[in-house]
Parts: sequence; structure tokens; C-alpha cells
Amino acid sequence: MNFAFTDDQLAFAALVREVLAAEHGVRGDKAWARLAGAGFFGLLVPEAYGGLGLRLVDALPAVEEAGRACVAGPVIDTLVASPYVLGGGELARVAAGELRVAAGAARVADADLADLLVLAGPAGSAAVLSPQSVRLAPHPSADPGRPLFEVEATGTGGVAVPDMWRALTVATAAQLLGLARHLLATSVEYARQRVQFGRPIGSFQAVKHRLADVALAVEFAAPLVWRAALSLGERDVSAAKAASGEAAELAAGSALQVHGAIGYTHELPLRHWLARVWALSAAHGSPAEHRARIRELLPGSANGEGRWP
Amino acid sequence: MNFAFTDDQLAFAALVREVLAAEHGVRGDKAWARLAGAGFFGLLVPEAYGGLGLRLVDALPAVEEAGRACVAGPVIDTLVASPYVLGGGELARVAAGELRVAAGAARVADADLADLLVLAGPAGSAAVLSPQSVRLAPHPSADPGRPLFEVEATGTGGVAVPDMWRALTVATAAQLLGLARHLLATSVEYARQRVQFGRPIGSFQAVKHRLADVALAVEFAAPLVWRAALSLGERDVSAAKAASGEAAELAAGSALQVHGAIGYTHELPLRHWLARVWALSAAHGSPAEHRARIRELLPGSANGEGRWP
Amino acid sequence: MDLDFTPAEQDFRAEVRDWLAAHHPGVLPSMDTAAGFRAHRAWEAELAAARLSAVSWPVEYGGRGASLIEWLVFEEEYWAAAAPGRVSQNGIVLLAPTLFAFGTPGQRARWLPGMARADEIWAQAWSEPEAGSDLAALTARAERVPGGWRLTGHKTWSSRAAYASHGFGLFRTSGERHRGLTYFLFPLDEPEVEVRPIAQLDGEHGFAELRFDGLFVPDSMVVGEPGEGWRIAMATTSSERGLSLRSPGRFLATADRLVELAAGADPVLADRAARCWIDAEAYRLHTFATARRLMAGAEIGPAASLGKVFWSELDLRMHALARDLLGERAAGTPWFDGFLFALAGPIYAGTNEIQRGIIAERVLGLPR
Amino acid sequence: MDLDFTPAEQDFRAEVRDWLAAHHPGVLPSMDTAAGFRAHRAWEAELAAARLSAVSWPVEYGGRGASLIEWLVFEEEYWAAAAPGRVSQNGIVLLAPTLFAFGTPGQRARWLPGMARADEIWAQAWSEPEAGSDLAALTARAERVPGGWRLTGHKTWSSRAAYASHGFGLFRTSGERHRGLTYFLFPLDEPEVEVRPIAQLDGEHGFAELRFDGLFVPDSMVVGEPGEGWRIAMATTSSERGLSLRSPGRFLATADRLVELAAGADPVLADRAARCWIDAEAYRLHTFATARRLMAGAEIGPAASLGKVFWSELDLRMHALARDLLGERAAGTPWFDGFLFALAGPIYAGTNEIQRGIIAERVLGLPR
Repeated sequence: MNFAFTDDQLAFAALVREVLAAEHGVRGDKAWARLAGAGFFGLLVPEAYGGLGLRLVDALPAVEEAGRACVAGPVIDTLVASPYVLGGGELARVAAGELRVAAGAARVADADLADLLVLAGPAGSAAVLSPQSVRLAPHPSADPGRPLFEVEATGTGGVAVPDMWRALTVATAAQLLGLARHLLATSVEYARQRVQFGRPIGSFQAVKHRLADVALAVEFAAPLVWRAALSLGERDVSAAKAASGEAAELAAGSALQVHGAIGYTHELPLRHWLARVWALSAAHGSPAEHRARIRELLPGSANGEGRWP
Repeated sequence: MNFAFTDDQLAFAALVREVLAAEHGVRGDKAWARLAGAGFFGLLVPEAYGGLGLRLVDALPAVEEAGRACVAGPVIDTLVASPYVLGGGELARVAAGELRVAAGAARVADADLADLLVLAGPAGSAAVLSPQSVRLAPHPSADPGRPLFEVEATGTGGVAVPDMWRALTVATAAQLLGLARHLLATSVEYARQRVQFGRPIGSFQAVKHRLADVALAVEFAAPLVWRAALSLGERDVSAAKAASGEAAELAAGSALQVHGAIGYTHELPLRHWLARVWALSAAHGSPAEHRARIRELLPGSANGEGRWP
Repeated sequence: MDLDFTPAEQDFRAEVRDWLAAHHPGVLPSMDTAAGFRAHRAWEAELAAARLSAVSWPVEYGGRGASLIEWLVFEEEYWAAAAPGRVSQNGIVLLAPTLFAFGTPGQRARWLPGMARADEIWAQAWSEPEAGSDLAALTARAERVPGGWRLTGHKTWSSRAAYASHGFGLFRTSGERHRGLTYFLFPLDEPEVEVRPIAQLDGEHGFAELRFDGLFVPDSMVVGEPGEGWRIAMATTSSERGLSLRSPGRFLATADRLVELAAGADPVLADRAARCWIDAEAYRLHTFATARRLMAGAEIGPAASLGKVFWSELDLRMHALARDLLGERAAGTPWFDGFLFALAGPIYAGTNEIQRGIIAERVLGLPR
Repeated sequence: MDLDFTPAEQDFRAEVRDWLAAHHPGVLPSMDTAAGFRAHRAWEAELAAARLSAVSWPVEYGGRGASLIEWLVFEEEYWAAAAPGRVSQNGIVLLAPTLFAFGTPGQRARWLPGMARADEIWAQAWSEPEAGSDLAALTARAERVPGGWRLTGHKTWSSRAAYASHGFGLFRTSGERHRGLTYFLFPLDEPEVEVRPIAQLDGEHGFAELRFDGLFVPDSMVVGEPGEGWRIAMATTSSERGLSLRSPGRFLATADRLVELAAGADPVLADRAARCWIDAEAYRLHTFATARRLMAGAEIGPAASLGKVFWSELDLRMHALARDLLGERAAGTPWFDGFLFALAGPIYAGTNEIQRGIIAERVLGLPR
């Protein structure tokens, strides 16, 4: 057993972090081009089509960095959904960063930027459609940097890819971890510098304990996300999404409380991360929905399974 | 509207506090005699039988003090249950402190000290039985100062007194408030005196905020208990018992954390109050049971009612 | 000890309910937009014409001398009817109690009637960039000049300031940390004060920065004596934290809507809704008890902090639950806007960390 | 990156499972009674005979040189089988890591084999009446005498001391707050040490007070150098807080039983059970990742505090939930005893307030 990321995986994540360092929540092509230049979009594409043919778990650290950077655009859908539903020619274009894919069920995020849409059908199926063949109706989003669209399409029968939907959920969980880590680091930094009552607010025990609780939540959500990427088991995926969503919500609430009124405004970029947390926490099932699902999948339940591994 | 206790009611509670000051959790006759001498057992007995003929709500401050003192014996059952099920002669003896009544359903607390048992039957009914006519089987209790007994009786049909059971539940809630207030005061006192790292532990923000949370829980549970005593409405009673039980459990957990290891032992009398909280929190329905009941009684539910008043 | 409304209280409730049913303006645009600000002022003028904008004030200032209980009844009906938010809130809730307690008869006569009619809308200006929780660290200053004072410095998080006509806040008149502060009223439409709106999470401008560059105010704009500002402001913020700022009516209305929203939901979420509903009830009952004490002449004192923590965290719990109930569909609904608004509750009017410190030290008696 | 047990790890699991199935002694009386203490020692001698009492130790001391992962596998099987609590825990978990890191070869040879066989049972003696969380405030002292030291003073909350044969703890050898402390081993059956058991909430005697009146110990009973005790103890308490004290096996077993107990319960309680079960899984996976880091040569460091807070609060949550599930019927069940035991988790081995401070300052980098 070796439940740890390799040096290569961590080094690639560091590269992703570097190329995205100046980007946050800004919709545009810069981040996309930099990720493509780094080879991000080929991670999961089979080697035959110009990719590295890796497993989802191998890419998790990089996905987490995309979350931490609050990157805009259908970056994760393109990375994760493509190998499940696209053919060789399209995959080669994905690997080269030349094709954008947005995936979703009732609502699709960033559909306006996508070259192809992956739409959920019944029982874990998905249909691949061109944006030109459907009508996109904007839907309010918790995150202005990640607009949502309802898609009106006809005849969307498709292939059964339940694992793709689970992989997208796990990737969302990994992004939430990255968002939470950024919010925690930003809160720590602010608490070290902001002085009230003659001392840094980070020296107050209430602030310390609040941020320690965020650290705890992130620390113990992370291995659930890693396992879910390895197993793609239904209960594991729900545990990963619920725990990471709750950790990120806690990080967001704590960041706001530590920053005080200024965190609430456009003065600081903090709001981009808050909004992304609120959006991704609800995307692919809220923590509450996944918690309810977990209850039905415990050992002893009709659909339950034992502990893994 | 005058949602406040009168000076008389508060003065009587202060008297109860005074006569019980040296008692806690010790089973014996001293506390009983002092309460009888103060006129406690006549509070709810009609004037015709030597009592004051008050409403339950009028006696709440005194009941809370009985809780705060962690008094042993079937004090509250005698006070509250008697007027619902006993006749004039017996009530006169109750008022004089000469008759002890223990009430319960599956388990009866302090049944070994009672002259009469009030046993729950179906649909809110109760039967009054002599302890000599039944078999008492000890049942483990969370509180050695409040032993429990299973009662084996035959032919226990009786009168329908659903209000008596609700009144007993409210009185238990009031005792929990008193217990919580004692635990909070004791924790504050200990935190003022115990020095670690060169300063009183009560000057640490974590201790302050923890005890502030206890104060909040008690402060906002109390008016729910008062209202329940006024209305004896099913939802109101459940809200009172749930909120007071949760507040007392929080006070107990916080007291233990503030006291550290010493709170965990027989070195301090604290353990009597902890055990009483654990016992009364479960008696007449745990917070979890009452929370579940509240869900069924909200406006819009089949059995729900509107807001009162 | 009872929970019975008097016949007069019941009649008053019926009057308010009927009036609102007849006059409810529907949903107005946000008061933090120019059009919404105008619409809210018009609505409050209509309320004032029925003497319903400040029911607890004396008749001479536009109220009807209602008791605290009647005021609570008004609030319950107002929010249950989903009537608009109060654009005059800073004035009526924060400034007016200060003028009643510390102002001169002339100041009350000059400012209260216009406040009741929403002719003049007030911004509060407590915070400065380096003094958020720590008000005694304020540096904006007032200099003595013949007949009055000149205000200079920088305030921030001034609520309603983007569109308000006047403001109130503390300025430093000497170097002493607490005793060097003086309570001022000031106009916002003079060239010597620059108002820069601050965009919030929801993109609107509920707050502004204020930059004072020698703004002249006459002596009549000082509330209380120079140097008394800290004491006066503490009395005001106590009312901000306590009974006056957050009557239960709003939370009762939210809790009712939340229980409707949770009907048929996952039992875990339904249970959270039930808890919120009972908590709102607890806050209401607690307020009845507090009102009784105040009507008997007691001061609310540091216990106001208990209320502030409770309502602000309840409000956040309710809106967070609504988000959980609605999932991705929450965005764009009033619940999501309410969530963004509720997020500020534990921060403003003294952060809840400060409040818990007050509870621990001044209610429970723990050492500083 | 994988979660696959090797064939060797799988074989080891099967061996442990089979051995426990064949040798499980049933439910023993509490180890904090005289009879229970004897029964637990006998059980651990049987474990030791199968080289299962300290699997990760070198073979020469009674172990089998198992890897950390294998040790975790052992723990999972041990607790899943509901095998007895470990009366030798203080020695194996707290003292042995100290001897491996700071002891002499002679000390290891003298003490470890007897510890593995439960011939000698160790009490820990960290706290004093005026030094609970603040260990550096210790006052019990050791005076230099020819060939050794004399121990004098008062220790408390010494776990297992009521029946143990030996103890370990810090004594002051000079006035310097931290550098004046020295790590000692000592016997408990000498007249110069008085052992007074302390009754706990459950009425049993898991702890004792120790009063030293010039107890002589030879130089061979000093671990490390005189004056190094603080540093050595911090290393030991780090292991107490971290991986070694609380392997996930016990919490996994509790979580499994809790989910069984919650079957068919109110969904709100069932949801809490599901959360606990997942939290226990998270702790397990987190431990696998930590074990991997340690096997690669890393130090656990202040991150040990994350584990301490997490397991102690999870354990309390699980037992509190069991109480809620059972209501008044909880009393007298193992769940209630477990609740009383779990209550101490956030207090001992460094209170969770201290741990959160360590996380904030030493993991996150917030100012002291």
C-alpha cells in the first residue's frame, strides 16, 4: 500500500499552480492557453491520441490546483469528461488544448465557452451535442465567473457513462479542496497582518481555533477524495463530495469572519473564491444530497457495501 | 402581556435555593424536610387541601432551584403529579410533605422512596398504585443519586391525564435549566481561580467563548420552558424539553472541559450534576425524540398548529 | 406571568394587518440602487402618513407613543406581510435612540420628524480602515473653529451612504483614546465630503467610503458634550445589538417561509428547519421577556450581546439551510440574496467574537 | 498512489484474524479492578506468546518487526474482534517509543521484553495538581545522591498506577523552566512512594495520585541526559497524540457497531451515524497516508495535533450519539461506559484547546 502522490504528480501540480498564479475567476483565454502549454488537457487522454493516459487519481493534485487558482472556463469538464465520450480525433484536439467540453445535467456551467456539450440523460447516460444544435438559456449562478445555462435539446439519448459522472463529481471535490486551501492560506495571511486592539488578530485564540477547525476539515476531507478517485465507488464519491463541500463552506465562512467587512466587498479578490465555493458546493450534488445518499449505502443497508480497502 | 415572574415567585425560589444550599445528590430526608417546611409541596395543591392552588408556571422558578440544587428523591413528581391523580385526603398529606409520589412509564425514578407510584398506561393514562402491590426491579441509571426501577404491575388501567405527563416533562425541563445554570456558574468560578500558563484559564478566549455559548443556550431555552408551562401544548412541551436538555448537555460538556481531569473524578462534587444532567436529559423523552416530534407538529404538517401566542 | 395580548394590542395588530393588506407596494427594487432608494423613500412616506413608520415615538415626532410590545406586534405584522426593507433603519434604529437619550429638544424637533417621513435618510459612519472592531482607535478628527467644527479624515463601511442625505459618527476632538471622541451629525451633500460607494458581494452599494476634507458643521450638530462620543456611541451600539435593531418579526417571517420550503424535504434538512423555527420562537419569547424588563425601567446592558449573537447566527443558519434545500437552484432567488446579507450579521454591529467576549466578561464575570 | 494491501499484508491479516478467533478470551472484568488487572495481564501474556503484543517491535524484544501498515492491520483486526483493552498501553505506546529514540541499549534490553510480556505494567505520571496543561510548571524534584537520585513530590492523574509495577515521568533537577526537567523511570512497589487511587465518574480507579518521599532510583533509571526531559517528553507526547496512541482500528469498530445500533432509527440520528462512519473512514485513510510518510522517513511533528483533535472528538460524537439512540436505556450498557471514557479524550494527552493552538501556530503559522 502506498497511499501518497508521487513526486512527478506533485511536481506537475506545482507547475499548474505556477502557470495559474496570476489568474483568478477571470474568464478569458489566458489560463486556458497556459494550461494547454503545460500539457494539462492531455493528462487523461490515451497515449495513442497524444496524451499521457493517466488515471484520474494521478491528476488529482493538478485538479486541486485548478480549484485553488479559481480558474475560469470548462477546464475540468474538458479534462475529465472527454476520455469517456469522445473519439480519437477529438481526443487529440483535447490533448492539444484545442477543444473545450462542458458537461452537466439540469444546468451546464460555462456552456457558452464550449465547443461540445455533454448532456446527462437517464441512468447515467450522456449525449455529446454541438452548442449550435441546442438553445442555451442563462440560469442565475452563485458565481459570476462560472455562468450556468439550461440547455434545450431534442433527442439526447446517449451512451451509459456512470463513471464519467462520478469522476466529474470527484474532480469537483478536488477543486473544493483547492479552494478551501486557498481560503485558509489567505485567512492566515490576513490574520497575521491585520492589527486590532494593538495586536495581529491572528494572535487571538478565537481566530486561531476557527482556522484550526478549517485545517482539520480540509485535512480529513482530502484522503476521502483521493480514495474516491481510486475506486469511483458510489458511496466513496458521495463521501468525498460531501466532506470537501463542507470543508470548503467552512473555509469560506471562516475567511469572511476573519476578514470582516472588507471580505464582503469588491475591494479584495476574496469574493471570487467565496462565490466559487458556493457554486461548486452545489454542483454535482450538494453535501446534503450526498449525505442522504450515504445513509442508503452503508453496510447493513439494502444497497450497502463493506469497507474498502 | 407580562411574560415575567412576579417578585413573590422569585422570592419563593430564593427561599428554596437557600434551604437546599448544602444538599446535592445525597439521598436522604434532610432536603425533603426542608422543602416541606418551606411549603414547597403545597404549591400546586388546591387551597381546600392546605395548598396554595398555584399554576405550574408559578412554581417554575422553585422547580428550577430544585434542579440547580441537584436534590435527591421524588421531589418533582410529588409536586407536579399529585394534583392530577390524588384525592383530597392524599393531597392534604402531600401539601404537608407527608406523602411521596414517583411517576414514570417504562422506568420510574426513586420508586424505592415513594409512598405511591403513578404508572403510565396507554394514551396518556395513569394508574396510582401502592409500592407494596408491585415488584420493583432495579434498572441501571446514569445517575447513582436517582436510581431507576422497572415496575411489574398487573391491571394498571387508570385515568387519562395527558396534561400530567406534559407537566412532568416541563418540570424536568425546568430542572435541566437549573442544572445548566449551576454548571455554568461553577465553571465560571473554577475558570476564575485555576491558573495555568501564569494566568487564570478564564482569561483565555477559548474558555470565554465556550462559556458564552453555554450562556446563550440557557438564555434562549428558558423562555421556551416558561411558555410550555403556560400552554402545555404538545409542540411547546417538546421544544422546552429539547432545548433545555441540549443546553444542559452543553453546560455539562463545557464544565468537564473547563475543569479538565479533576472534573472527571470523585474529588469534586461536579460529578453529581453531570450525572443528573445525563439522567434528566433522557427522562420524559430525549432531545432527539422531542426534536423528531416537533417536526410532525409544525405549521403545515397534518397535526401542526400555528404560532402561540 | 402570562403571554396574553391585551385587547388594545390585538386591535392594533388588526389595524396594522389591514393597512398593510390595503397598501402593500409589492416587491421594490433594491434600496441600494438609485431607483430602489426612491421607491423605498416613497413607501416610507406612505407609512409615515398612517403614523406607522415609527410607532413607538411620541406623537409630536410622528409616532403614536406605542409600547414596546405594540412595536413588536407592528414588526411581526410588517415582516409577515413581506413588506419592504426599511431604508430609514439607520436613523430610526441607531440615531433616534441616541437623540432621545442624549440630544437636545431642539435636535429632536429638527431631525426626528424628517426621519419619520423619510425626508432625510441617515448613513451610519462608525468604522475606519484601521478601526473596525476597535472603535477607540479612530483617527478622523474634528477641529474647533468659530461657531462649529471642521471634520477631516476617512470613514468606511458607511451603510446607506451612497444615497443618504446625512450621516452620524465619531470624530476625534482630543488625543485621549476613549474620551477624545465626539458624536457628530453631518450632511453628505457638501463638496467637502466625498462619497465613494463600495460594491459588495451582491454587486450593489449598501456601503460607501467617506472622505472628509474640512467639512464645516455648526455646534448644533454635536450630540451630547464634546468628548462624550464614546459613551454615547456605546449606548447606541448597545441598542444596535439588542432589542431595537433586530425585532423578531423578520426572523419569524423567514422561519415560516423556511418551513414551507422544507416541506417534504429530506428529514435531516426538515429537522434543521424545525430547529430554526423553534429558535425564532425562542428569540420572540426572549424579546417579550426583555421588553417587559425594559418597560419596567431596566437597562438592557451587556445582555444585548446575547441577542446579537443569537439572531445573527440564526439568520445565517436559516439562509444556509435554504441554500442546502435548493442546491444549485438557490442562485437568483431571494434566499441567496438573503444569504449574502445574513453573512454580514456576525460581522457588523460588533463582531460576534467581540460579543462573546462581552458576554463572558460582563455577563458571566470572567477575567479580561 | 494506491490502496492495495500486499499479499504479505493480506496474509498477516488472515493470521491475526484466525488467531483471535481461536484465542479470544471473551469479555474481561475492568482492568481498573484487581481481578480485571490480573485477567488482562494473563491475556496479554498469551498475545505475547504468539508475538502479537507488540508486532512492530524488533524480534529481539518480543515483536516481529512488522511495518506500520501491518501494525494498522493488526489493530483493525484486534478491535473488530472486540478483543480486550490493552493494559500495557502506557508502556507500549508511550514509553517504548521513548526508549527506542532516547534510551540506551541496556535500558531497551532490560525493560522492553517484560513490557511485551506484560510482566511489568507501566503507569504514566505527567501531571501534577498545579501543572495539568502547563507541564513546564512541574515542581516534583529529583536530588543527586551517590549512584543515583532521590525523588520527592506529588504527581496526579497517573493512569494505571493503582496496579502497575513501574512508572515514568518528569522530575525537576534544576530551576530552569524547561531545561530543568529530567525523564525518570521508577518502581511503584517501594515504601517511599505512596499510591492513592482516584475514583472516577464510573467509580473505578483508572488513575492514582503518587506521593514521592525520597524514593531512590539508580542512574540507570534516567532516560536521556539530565535536563533533557522536556524535549524527550515532547517527543513522547507527540507520539501519544499522534499515530501510535490511537490507531483507527478502535474507531472503525465503534463506528461499525454504531451503524448497526442506528439501523431503522430516526433519519436525523441515522445521518449522524453515517457521518461518524465516514469520519472513521477518513481517519483510517488519513492514517494510511501518514504511515506512508513516516515509513519514508518523515517526522510527524505538530501535525500529530490534527489527529488527536479529530479522533478524540469523533470518539465523543459516536458515544454521545449512542446515548441519543438509546435514551434512558443507555445506562448500564458498554456505550455509556464508553461515553464516560470518551469524555476524557479531549482533555488528556494535551487538551484540545492546546492542540488547536499548536495547529494554528505550528501548522498554519499564526502568531503566538
